Amino acid sequence: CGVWNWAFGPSAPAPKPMTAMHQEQVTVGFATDWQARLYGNWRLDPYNATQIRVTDHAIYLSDDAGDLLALSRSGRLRWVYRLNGKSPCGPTVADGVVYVGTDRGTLYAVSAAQGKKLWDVQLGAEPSSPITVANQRLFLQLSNGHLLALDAQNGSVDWTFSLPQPSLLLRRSSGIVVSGQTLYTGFADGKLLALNADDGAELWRATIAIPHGNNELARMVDVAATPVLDGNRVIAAAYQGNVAAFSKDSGEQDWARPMSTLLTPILHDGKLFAAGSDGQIYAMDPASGTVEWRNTRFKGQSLSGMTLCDGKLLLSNYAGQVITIDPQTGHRTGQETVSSSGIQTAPVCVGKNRFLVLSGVGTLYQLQFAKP
Amino acid sequence: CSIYRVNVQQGNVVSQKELAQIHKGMDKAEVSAVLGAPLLQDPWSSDEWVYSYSDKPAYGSTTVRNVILHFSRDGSLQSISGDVKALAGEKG
Amino acid sequence: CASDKPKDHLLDSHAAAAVMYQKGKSAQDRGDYGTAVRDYQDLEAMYPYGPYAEQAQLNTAYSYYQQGESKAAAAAAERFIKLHPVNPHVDYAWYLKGISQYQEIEGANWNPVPLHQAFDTFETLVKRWPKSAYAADARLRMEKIIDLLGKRNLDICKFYYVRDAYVASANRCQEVVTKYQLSPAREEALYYLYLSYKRLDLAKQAQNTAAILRYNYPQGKYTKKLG
Amino acid sequence: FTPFTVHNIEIQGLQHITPGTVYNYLPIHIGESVDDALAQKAVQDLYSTGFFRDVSIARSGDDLVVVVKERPIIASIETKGIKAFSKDEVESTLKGIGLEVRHIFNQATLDQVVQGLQQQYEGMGYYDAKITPHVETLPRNRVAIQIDVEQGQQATIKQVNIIGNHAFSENRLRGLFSIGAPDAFSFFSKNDRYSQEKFSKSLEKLNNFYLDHGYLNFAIESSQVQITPNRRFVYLTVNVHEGDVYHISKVDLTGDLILPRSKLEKLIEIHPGERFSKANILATNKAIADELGNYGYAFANTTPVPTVDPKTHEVALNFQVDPGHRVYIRRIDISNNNRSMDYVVRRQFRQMEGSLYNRSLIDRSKLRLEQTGFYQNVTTKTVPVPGHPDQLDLDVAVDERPTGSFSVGVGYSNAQGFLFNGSITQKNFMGTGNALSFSANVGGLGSAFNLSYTNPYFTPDGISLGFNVFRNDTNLSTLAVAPYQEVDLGGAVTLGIPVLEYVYDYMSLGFTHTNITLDTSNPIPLYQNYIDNYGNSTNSFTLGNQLEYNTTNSPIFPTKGLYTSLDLKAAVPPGNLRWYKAEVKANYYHPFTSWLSGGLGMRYGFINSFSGKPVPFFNNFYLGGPLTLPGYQTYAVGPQIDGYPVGGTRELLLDANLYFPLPGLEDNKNFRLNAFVASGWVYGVNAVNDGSTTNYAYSNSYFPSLGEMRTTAGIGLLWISPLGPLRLSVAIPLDKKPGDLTQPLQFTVGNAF
Repeated sequence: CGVWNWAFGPSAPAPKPMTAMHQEQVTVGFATDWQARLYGNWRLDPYNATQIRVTDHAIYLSDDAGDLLALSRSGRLRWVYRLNGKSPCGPTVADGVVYVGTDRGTLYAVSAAQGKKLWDVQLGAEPSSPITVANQRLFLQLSNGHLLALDAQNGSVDWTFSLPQPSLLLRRSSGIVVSGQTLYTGFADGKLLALNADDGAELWRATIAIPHGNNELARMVDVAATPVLDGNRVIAAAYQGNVAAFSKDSGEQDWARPMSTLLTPILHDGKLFAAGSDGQIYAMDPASGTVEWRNTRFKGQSLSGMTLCDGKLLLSNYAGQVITIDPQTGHRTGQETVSSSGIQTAPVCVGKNRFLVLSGVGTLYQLQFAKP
Repeated sequence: CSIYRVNVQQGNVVSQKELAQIHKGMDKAEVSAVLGAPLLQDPWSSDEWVYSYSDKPAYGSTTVRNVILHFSRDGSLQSISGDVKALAGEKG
Repeated sequence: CASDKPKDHLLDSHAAAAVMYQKGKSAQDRGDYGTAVRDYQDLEAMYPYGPYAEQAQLNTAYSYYQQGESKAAAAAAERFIKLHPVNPHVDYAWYLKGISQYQEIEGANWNPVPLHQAFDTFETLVKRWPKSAYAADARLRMEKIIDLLGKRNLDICKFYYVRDAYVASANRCQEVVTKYQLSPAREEALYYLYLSYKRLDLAKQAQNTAAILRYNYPQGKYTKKLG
Repeated sequence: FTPFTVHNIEIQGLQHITPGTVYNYLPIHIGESVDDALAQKAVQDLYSTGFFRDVSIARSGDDLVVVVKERPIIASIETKGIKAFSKDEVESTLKGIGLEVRHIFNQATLDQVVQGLQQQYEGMGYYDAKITPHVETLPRNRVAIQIDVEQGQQATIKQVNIIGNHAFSENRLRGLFSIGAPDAFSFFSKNDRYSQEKFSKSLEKLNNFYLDHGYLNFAIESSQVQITPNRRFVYLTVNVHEGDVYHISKVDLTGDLILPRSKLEKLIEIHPGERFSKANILATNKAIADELGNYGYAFANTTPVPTVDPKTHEVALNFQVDPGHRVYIRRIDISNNNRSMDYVVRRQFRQMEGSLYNRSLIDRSKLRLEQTGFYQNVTTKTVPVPGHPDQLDLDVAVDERPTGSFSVGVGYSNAQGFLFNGSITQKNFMGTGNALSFSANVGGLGSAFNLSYTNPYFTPDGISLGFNVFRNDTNLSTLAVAPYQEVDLGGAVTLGIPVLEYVYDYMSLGFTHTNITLDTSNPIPLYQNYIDNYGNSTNSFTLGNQLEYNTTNSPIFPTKGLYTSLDLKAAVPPGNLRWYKAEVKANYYHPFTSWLSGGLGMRYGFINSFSGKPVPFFNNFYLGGPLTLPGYQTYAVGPQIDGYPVGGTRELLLDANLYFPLPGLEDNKNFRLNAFVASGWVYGVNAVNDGSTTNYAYSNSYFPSLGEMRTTAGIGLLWISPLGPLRLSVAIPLDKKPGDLTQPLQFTVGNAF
């Protein structure tokens, strides 16, 4: 059981908090709209973290014991649905239905309004990427290297695509992005693939990074970040590999920059923001890959999430702090410790300069930017 | 009860069925393919193969059975003698 | 030597090696074999070239032997043989290896492994260097090993005879009679071979063996027993 | 180059190797003609010696010029930062691969060492290990090697996730895994450390588990090893497809059976109607092969041919027996017996030379060798005899254990105060297998001298003869255990006769002269009564017969097998004591895992006198002390009169044990810990209080009553130290009654007398 693991299992090294800021640099302050102690078992394991999903009138997320929760936009619990296992990649909401895959290899479709189960289906392996909903289909990656396309109505399998797996994998798989009829996703062997979203036929295949190094670990080049579409370009990033841009149609490589990254890069007014797995933050020109600025203050930090909110870059780390960065200059503009139990998953922007953050012990905060 | 003496078995087991399969004129290789080589080594008379068998059970007396094969100078089997009689056709 | 080194540099390393060698040799002569071995090893690590290194390797083997460290002595001798197969002293190395293995022999009825090892090493020495200074002593020790092996197999033959395992006793005594003729155990082995054949009801073989016993040992104790 | 005859051979670049050595390995000699092929072979040969880094052959006129570059000599090897392996473990592995000081240095071996270390670290879950070798060249063509290692953290397993299992619960299946999430024993069993080898072994176990429960088409579709970015945690997922349960429809036996069909059919362990089970099929194969192995068919094997009917989910099995040819053992060669003489090992063998190969006899012989306690390890190997396909030689290598202990020392045992003891015990005296021991113990409780000699093979068939002479002076009053001094002087002769393979009958004849002097300051009616009946000194002439069945695998640390013994003794005329005593003992040992085994023990005894006079108190049964009921003082359990334990005429002792090695000293064979629960009853004598003095009355009921039960539980350590066995026990009496003399911590050095 969980407690035993944490009590006896050697705990992860304590995450290092960010150093304090000088008063004059602080230009962004934070205020708490509300915070809600959530129902359920929230001793979250950092590598089994859920995702926060927000719609106009509800918030959805899943805990460590297999409960799927729906909250009102002001944090009040509306319904709980008991799944048959943990959901390491969290739920996805589309057209009034919440889709969630569990580590027992089951995919559930639950009505978003009342939390009633519509249908469920066996996947045969543990889902390892969040579910993407597009063209009336559900797309997700499984830990055995299969990519599934399921019919969104009943979960029947339309097509599957698979690549051979290296012997050692990273705990996360790449998300899937669909544009028109083409689907883009990364695999555990450092490859980026474009598939026809209707029948799964392979359009093109590009190599983001080649395994190098003399032991199994050094040779890991898993693609853990979801590809980013930018005009006629698709940008993908591999762990211990490169960030690279490829032409959407042919898969030819435009540019590549050596960097190891886990978090999905963010595209914002002509700049590409990427967080290296060693904690450095880069701003690059998406067309050429040249680095415009680099913030090395976060070296050695373990970041849990990076999002764009109200024109600011918003980061969160396992020490439980949220930090804002000015996208133009790369300087820190604000910092706040939300909870000493750490922040397990990326903050989610909910508009009107507000965002949601989930702490390690299961408290959901809605914060908003304010004067310092 | 008399004391327990260790069962001692010695030498080659030659069954009547196997003995029935060898006949005069066979060379040494053919004989040893059927009966195996004799355990009792006698370098002084290599033309005489002795298949000696004895068994002393934990309780009771010892039984001894010998089969002696003579080979001619050119190595072909000349005579078969000893306690075990080859019974043609009988299932061993 | 390789010409790419300045001449004088080589000379003083030669002298330094000689000093270290002398240090080891005097320790060895004092009988302090432990320090001697350490000195020789330092010498080899510092100056692995030249006649001093070779002599040091031989002396290391000898010192180990004197200390009673038979396995280390045999290994050191073996290393010399591999490095310098045609060195003029290599017969001494073979001899050292042989006597180290010989040192491990406990007796006829104990571990037979050193018996065979020592015998094989001495046999190589005697075959390849028949006129070596050490060949004579090697032959003497080989004869002693034959006696021990003869006695060992005779004892095993009698072990099985007493337990009515006559095929086993016959074979073991046969081994003594054929393979170890020179060992004194041959006479008694012939007698027990005769007894085993009798117990196996093999009269012809028994007579044959008795005849050989009478012929070879007319006044022997066991010939009388034949009656 | 064009072939030419060689007039002279010149060698350049030699430093350490003498020219003679090069000539010796060079396949070209003066006067021979040389062509390209021969030159190429010469280069190859010189390379294979391993002495040279570079070899080239050229022609100058009619001379052959061989240019060599010698490989450097290793001057020093240093390793830094290796914590997972001990210093000499590392050194021996390096030596094994050929990286040794004063030896020739070869870059390929160094790379091999780095590669090997890397794999070993990865195998232990140190995924993050970084190994960087440095080679520093020194003058005179020598090198110093430095290997720096940063081990990093060991990846531990966070979660084992099995998907697709319906028939069995995930917990049950996870139980099969030798690795998994941390649990209470992780410190000890290190099961939370990921290693690729252990993971594949666990998957194999999972596969066999399903095949043993009828799931013929079970398949592990895929398994994944996922590691977290900070390389600290490993997640294991296994995706399985169970398939349907298959049952056995028919089983038959075909092929050349050699033995009567009914005999072999009894060995079949899987029957129609049962579920398909791979384990039972393999067990059947082994049983049949073993049985045939007892009749000379060493290479017999059985192939089970299944015919599967997917519609009815049934399998018909046909065991095809192929006996192979009859095989004999030509010779048994015993080696590594540096202490025991050859016949001491050979006489334990039930398999004879020049005899049919018999597997069960060889196994039994191995067990008998282990039972002597002389050998730590016995390995048997069959080697084919060249030229005789039907003959094998049996090579037996023994690894001897020091059986003697010459110990002179001072011991302290809280039961007996300071102990000065000296003993020469040699269980394998001069390698003859005979046991000779002389021991002298002087301590607070008195002194004991004992000389004993046993020859286990007085006759070739194993009749053993032994005798011992002893003198014990016990002074219990100093220990406030009982107010008397006792002097025993005597001896015994024992004859051991083998009745069956594991059954021995020991007949013994003993004589003991006992002299009791009471501590007059503290008269106890029980002892006074004895003196009135028998007087101060008595002679007892005892006849004994003990029937012993023993299949345990070691006299010192048994982990497997059963020991039972029935011991009848009687003191008869002409001695002036008259009693008869019966004792039954049974100890059963069962190994659970390679390091954990359990034991159950029972001991019941009673003694009656048949001369109308009461049983002499010093022949009573006493319990208590580290050997019987740890936690109670020695001899303290049982009826008490005026606070003095007087023993009883009936005794029952039950104990349950768990044996496991000392953490950290897993492979040291001289240490063992045992957790135990033991309860004992000593009864048959009850104190009767008739007004002024308490007297005693003998009850002849054979069954214990609950009131007399004493139970204790605790942990004991047994260490076979050079001073002899050392016992340390910490135990808590669970049902202490007022007046019980308890002692939680007890230890004794040397054999407690």
